[in-house]
Amino acid sequence: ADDVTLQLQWVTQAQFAGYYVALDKGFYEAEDLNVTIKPGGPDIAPPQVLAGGGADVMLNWMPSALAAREKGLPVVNIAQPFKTSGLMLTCWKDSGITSPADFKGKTIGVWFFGNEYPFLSWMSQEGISTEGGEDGVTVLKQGFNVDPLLQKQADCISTMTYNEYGQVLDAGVSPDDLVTFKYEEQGVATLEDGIYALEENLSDPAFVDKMVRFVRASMLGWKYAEENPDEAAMIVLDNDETGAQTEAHQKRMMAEIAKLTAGSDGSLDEADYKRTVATLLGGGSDPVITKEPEGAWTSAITDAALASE
Amino acid sequence: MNKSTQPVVIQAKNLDLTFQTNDGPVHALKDVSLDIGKGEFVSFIGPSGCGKTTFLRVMAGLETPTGGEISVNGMTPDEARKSRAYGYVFQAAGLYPWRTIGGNIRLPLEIMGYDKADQAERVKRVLELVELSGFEKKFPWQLSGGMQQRASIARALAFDAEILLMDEPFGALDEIVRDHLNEQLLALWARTKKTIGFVTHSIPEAVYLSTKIVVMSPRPGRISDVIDSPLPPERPLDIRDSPEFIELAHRVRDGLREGHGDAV
Amino acid sequence: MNKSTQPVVIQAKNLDLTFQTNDGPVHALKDVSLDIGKGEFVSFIGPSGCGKTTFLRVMAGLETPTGGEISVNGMTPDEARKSRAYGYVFQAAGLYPWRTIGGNIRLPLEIMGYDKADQAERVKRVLELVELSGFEKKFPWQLSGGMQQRASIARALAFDAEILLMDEPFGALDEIVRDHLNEQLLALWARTKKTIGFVTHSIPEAVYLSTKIVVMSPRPGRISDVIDSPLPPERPLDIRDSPEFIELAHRVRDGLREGHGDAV
Amino acid sequence: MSRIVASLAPVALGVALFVGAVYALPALRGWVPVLVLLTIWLGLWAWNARLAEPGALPRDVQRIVVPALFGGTILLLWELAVWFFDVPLVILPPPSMIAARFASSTDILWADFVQTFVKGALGGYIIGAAAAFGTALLVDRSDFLRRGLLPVGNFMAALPIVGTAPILVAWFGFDWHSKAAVVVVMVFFPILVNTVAGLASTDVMQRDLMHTYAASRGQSLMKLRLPAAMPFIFNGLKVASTLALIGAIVAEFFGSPTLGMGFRISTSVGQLAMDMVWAEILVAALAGSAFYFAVVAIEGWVTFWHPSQRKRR
Amino acid sequence: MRYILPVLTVIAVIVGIWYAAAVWMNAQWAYDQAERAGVEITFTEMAAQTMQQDKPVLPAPHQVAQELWKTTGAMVLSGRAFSKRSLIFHGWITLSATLLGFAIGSVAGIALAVGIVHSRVMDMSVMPWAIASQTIPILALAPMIIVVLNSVGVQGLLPKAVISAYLSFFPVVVGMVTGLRSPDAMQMDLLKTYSASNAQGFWKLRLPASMPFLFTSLKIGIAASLVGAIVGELPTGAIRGLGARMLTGSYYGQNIQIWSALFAAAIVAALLVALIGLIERVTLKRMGLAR
Ligand SMILES: Nc1ncnc2c1ncn2[C@@H]1O[C@H](COP(=O)(O)OP(=O)(O)OP(=O)(O)O)[C@@H](O)[C@H]1O
Ligand SMILES: Nc1ncnc2c1ncn2[C@@H]1O[C@H](COP(=O)(O)OP(=O)(O)OP(=O)(O)O)[C@@H](O)[C@H]1O
Ligand SMILES: Cc1ncc(C[n+]2csc(CCO)c2C)c(N)n1
Ligand SMILES: [Mg+2]
Ligand SMILES: [Mg+2]
Repeated sequence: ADDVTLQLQWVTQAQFAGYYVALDKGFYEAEDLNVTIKPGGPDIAPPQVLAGGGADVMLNWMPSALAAREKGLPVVNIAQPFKTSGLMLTCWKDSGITSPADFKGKTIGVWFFGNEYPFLSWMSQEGISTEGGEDGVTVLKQGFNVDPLLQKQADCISTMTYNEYGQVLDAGVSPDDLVTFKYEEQGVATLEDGIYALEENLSDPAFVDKMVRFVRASMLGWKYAEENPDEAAMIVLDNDETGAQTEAHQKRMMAEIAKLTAGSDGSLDEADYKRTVATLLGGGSDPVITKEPEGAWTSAITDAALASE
Repeated sequence: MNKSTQPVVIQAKNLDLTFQTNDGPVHALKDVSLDIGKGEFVSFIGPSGCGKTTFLRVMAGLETPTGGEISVNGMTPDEARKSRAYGYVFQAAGLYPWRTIGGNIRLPLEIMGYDKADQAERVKRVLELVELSGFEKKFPWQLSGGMQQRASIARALAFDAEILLMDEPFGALDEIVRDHLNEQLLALWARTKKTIGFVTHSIPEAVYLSTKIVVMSPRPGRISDVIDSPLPPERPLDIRDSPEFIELAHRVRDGLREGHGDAV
Repeated sequence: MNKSTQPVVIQAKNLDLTFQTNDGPVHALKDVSLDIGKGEFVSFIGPSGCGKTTFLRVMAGLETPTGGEISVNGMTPDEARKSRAYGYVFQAAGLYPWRTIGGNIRLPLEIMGYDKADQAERVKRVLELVELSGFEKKFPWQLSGGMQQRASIARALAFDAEILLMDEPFGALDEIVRDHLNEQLLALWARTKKTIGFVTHSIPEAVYLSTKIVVMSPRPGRISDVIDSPLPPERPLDIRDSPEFIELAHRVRDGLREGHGDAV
Repeated sequence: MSRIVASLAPVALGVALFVGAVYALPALRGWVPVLVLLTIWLGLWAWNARLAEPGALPRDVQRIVVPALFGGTILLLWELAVWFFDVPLVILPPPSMIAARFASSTDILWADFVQTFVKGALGGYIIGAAAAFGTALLVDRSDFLRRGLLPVGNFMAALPIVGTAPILVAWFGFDWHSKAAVVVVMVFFPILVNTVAGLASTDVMQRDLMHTYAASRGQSLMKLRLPAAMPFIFNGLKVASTLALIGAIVAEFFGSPTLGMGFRISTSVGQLAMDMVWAEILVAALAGSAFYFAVVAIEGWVTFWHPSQRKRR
Repeated sequence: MRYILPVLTVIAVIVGIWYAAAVWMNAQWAYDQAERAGVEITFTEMAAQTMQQDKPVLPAPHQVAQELWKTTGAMVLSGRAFSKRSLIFHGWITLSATLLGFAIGSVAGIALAVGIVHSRVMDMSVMPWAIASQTIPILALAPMIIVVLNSVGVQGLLPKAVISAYLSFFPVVVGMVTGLRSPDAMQMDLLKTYSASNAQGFWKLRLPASMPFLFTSLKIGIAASLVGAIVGELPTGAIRGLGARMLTGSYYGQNIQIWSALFAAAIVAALLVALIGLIERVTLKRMGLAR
């Protein structure tokens, strides 16, 4: 069997259910693959792991992947299982925010680590400074949890529909007390969880073949997970070595994830790609990418994977 | 026990002191009784470990006896200590290394609240006394062991303690310096009429200085002999060649030998 | 300078030694010349800081003179040191605290590669010599200061050094013990015919022990007198009351006084 | 100077011999980079060993030149290794690139430095040291307290910062106050433990002397125990000085304003701007070492009397 | 034994302050909850509520204790001591990296100290850089160390142990250098009069003299090792170990879990330090250095 190592971009959770299902259900085995899944975390930059040879493929958000390309690490999107963005800002209703224009003078928690660019470009679209003050927003580098919102250190924080938002609700906050702004609805959505490999490897037919089988099996896993969300959540739970995840949480996450993967067969929609690039190029004073990337994605793998089905 | 003619300053009765150590109890003082009159110069001599230091410490209220009684000027040693009756010179110089020689001598004066001018004047005076003028601004570790010891004597002399307790103050000095300081100490004693308790290992030194020599013996530490000196108060250095002196020295040596027994 | 009749073991010629310190140079030895014959017992006496220890260290190759010449058995002191010609007893006992008394005495034997059986035998013998049998398994801190000093002497005697250098070995002991060890040392010297260099502060000790007394004076350290002893090799303790002895002691004392000058 | 140049000769000879050997023996070629690096290292080490010999250079010059050459050697090897082994820039940039980034980003680095070092680390250090010192004085009054607090204090000191940092960020907010709080927690116990040990470090005779003067508690504290404790207190202060900056930086990983050394490091890693990461690490090393040596200098000045500070000969 | 009462007293005081702080810090949430539910609550009701929140800002001591018990003792009783939800399992993972790292770090530290003491170049060149190395924020370096080691094929326990060694070598170097230099001039001179070799000087004088210093620095070193192992767990995917518990706890706002992992780590550290203390006492006693 061929060995494949996959680097996730966060800790084991239902966000990555498709891969765990494919592993657990033997989809990878059926493709003659021996897959190792490496969980990520806040300190792990998957492109770095890829560059260091610690993994063959990685999951990444496109802004971060394109930034890596510009830094001289040519990574290529070979598949895009997530169709829709799950990123949003969650605000207290009583802070008086009803529309992006109300952000002025407020404090907002943002994830950095390469994920701040959609936010920055959104703010520059709205013409709001991110340097604080009366007419701008005060930006905080948000940690890993929703405490800043709960403890009212921030008026808004970044959340994922499938995870942090649920945590806010779990903490006993009613949705009625909150206002949310989905990036998708604001027209500044960027592509999330895509599968990336190093460009140089893609000139090797054996590697390409391996990737074709990997993507095919992974997508099988995703579709299975979409159809059997509760079972998928339990599979994720079984694979969580920290023993920190809870069943309820993962089941809800899986239900939300299914909404984001719905409508993707794994292939990247060029329109989504163009919109992501446009958003990033329009982003603020210190843009993550300065020029139109070239060769940042390929449909070769997904084409092959889908054709042979 | 021995009675002296002057009013009694220190009176010890059947003192007993046992240290509890990990290796079991050590009987450092056993049934020690002694009267010291005002203005007396009392030397304590005896083999190592016989309790000389311990006895001195009991007198100074630094150690509490486990039995018997001791009074100093009619008070307990602790009360006497609080009334600052003692000047104490330790077996080692024990200067504070972060203070200059002058600063070390000034230490008791600061603590007892002498005023600045008085402090300076006294420091100057005692430095002259121990012939360390000019070394006021040096730090202890810049001086030889002998000079350090002299500074520590100066420190005990700087304030007006009525009782001076000295634990082998001249042990580290060479013979010539020692002779010289012995003379000086006698002169000081004659002038100030202090009561002095003095521990030494040297028989000639004990005989030369004292009005009373206390010979101690170990295991358990007790007084084996108390010798009143027949020597006159005026003592030039060559009194040490006189027959009385030599006889006295022999008596002390015999007392010591007796106590020594097994300890080589 | 003084010449002795035996073959010369240590020959110093116009030695000079200056220490460079932060407070400027210290002239510790100046123009020191001395011959020590085989089997002699040479005492060095002089006020504190006159360079006695420094001279001894130069002889042992522990310090390099800045001028002049010194030879030991025709070699440099360093070569002599490498041929393990010295036993050295320091001013303080300097036992290694993690070794038992026996272990401390065994240390030089281990280093010089004596075999196990020989080591045990020698340790036993020297412990008897300094009357510490039974203390072999004790650690240094379980012994009194005097016993420690005796152990350190035993350590220097355990191996066959031709030259024994002792720096105030008995300084910390009381007079009775000191007398006893003085007798022992003389007996040992008579038996082994070692060449001994001995630093002391005590005039009677120097006179009692030596065949030759070297009086030194400070600033800069130099030899002010070398006195050959007229006393016979057989010396009972009461030789110290003899007129020759007293006369000799006076001569040493005068020599010392002269050198003392300013230093009190 | 000519001495230095002269001692370089064997190095040159070694390199020449080596190059010759490689050309003579083709089998060696795969190992060329490794061997080149090794040769350069050995050569420079030998050169340094010569310079370090007593009397090779004036002592003061030696004290700077020798460690500098050692550091320079490491940088050179690093630079060459990145080059020879084609290390991806997103993993390890060469020193030259880091230097370039440092030079071109001084304004950002300075702002980060002020936020993290001056406000967070230094602020927390001063508060923590003062609190520890005050506590030590309190604890010192009672043997009971001392016996109780020290084991507990040692236990608390073992709480790992990665665990406490998120908690303190949650309590004290995102700005430098929470960083200072982390630093306070980190430096408090080393300083406390050392100060308490220091106050108890006087020997019996020194204390007895105070006793014979019937000195009051305050007098014996001011005139004896505090001066005697200084070497210990400075040990604590030195340990704490290396902890302070690390604490402030790490705390920023758990939430911060968009400013600060820790913030810059963690976001730059995300952007794979490793040259920026290393430029910040350089700032941290410079600031941290400067801080440490400043404390050492003050120590030398305050505890001039301690045997470890006295240089005879 | 004379420590037990004072320590218990201090702990009692701390626990008291802790409870008060828990009430104070969790009060906001209790009031907010009540307000959302539209009820008024009294102070006592509020105080009671602050003791049992699911995600308190500051967990009450008994909540941490319960969690600790639930994830250790209770796990053992139910025979699942090494389940993924057991702190014994995670503690063991961290402990193994700690011990390996400590072994590497202390051996490297001792070797470096021996070099520094015996070689002038090393003395002059290494020390300043060793100090500088400790001012580098390890958390920033850790991911890079992991990636670099990964790229040369080193995985698993070793990368964590390397980080843990990085933190523990420094105290060992400093302590050991001081220790190896602790013999006084007289002790050195004695060996010189025997014309002992450098090696003999090391084995018979420097090494034994350094033992008390060695143990003191080993105690600091092993605590640092543990911190290093925990730090090293974060960028290895934070899959297992006490560090992973802290991180995921933080990630899901599970304060109780963070605190119990934190205490577990401190307890492990205390046990390790105590263990070294024990070895120290036995060794020094046998060497006659402890009275
Ligand atoms: N604090 C102490 N704890 C236990 N034992 C002690 C203590 N102080 C002294 N001793 C023991 O008490 C005995 C008498 O000691 P002391 O110091 O009084 O003797 P000394 O006559 O002054 O001897 P030296 O001439 O050596 O100074 C000795 O056996 C000593 O070991
Ligand atoms: N290592 C050194 N560095 C600088 N000065 C020194 C050193 N050793 C000794 N001295 C100085 O050299 C002089 C002679 O010292 P030495 O130790 O030889 O005297 P000594 O005669 O043995 O005195 P003592 O009787 O006090 O032991 C003194 O002034 C001393 O301060
Ligand atoms: C430090 C850091 N911040 C944000 C992300 C982006 N991200 C990718 S997946 C995910 C999980 C959401 O539940 C998040 C936040 C990251 N990888 N690392
Ligand atoms: Mg005594
Ligand atoms: Mg001397």
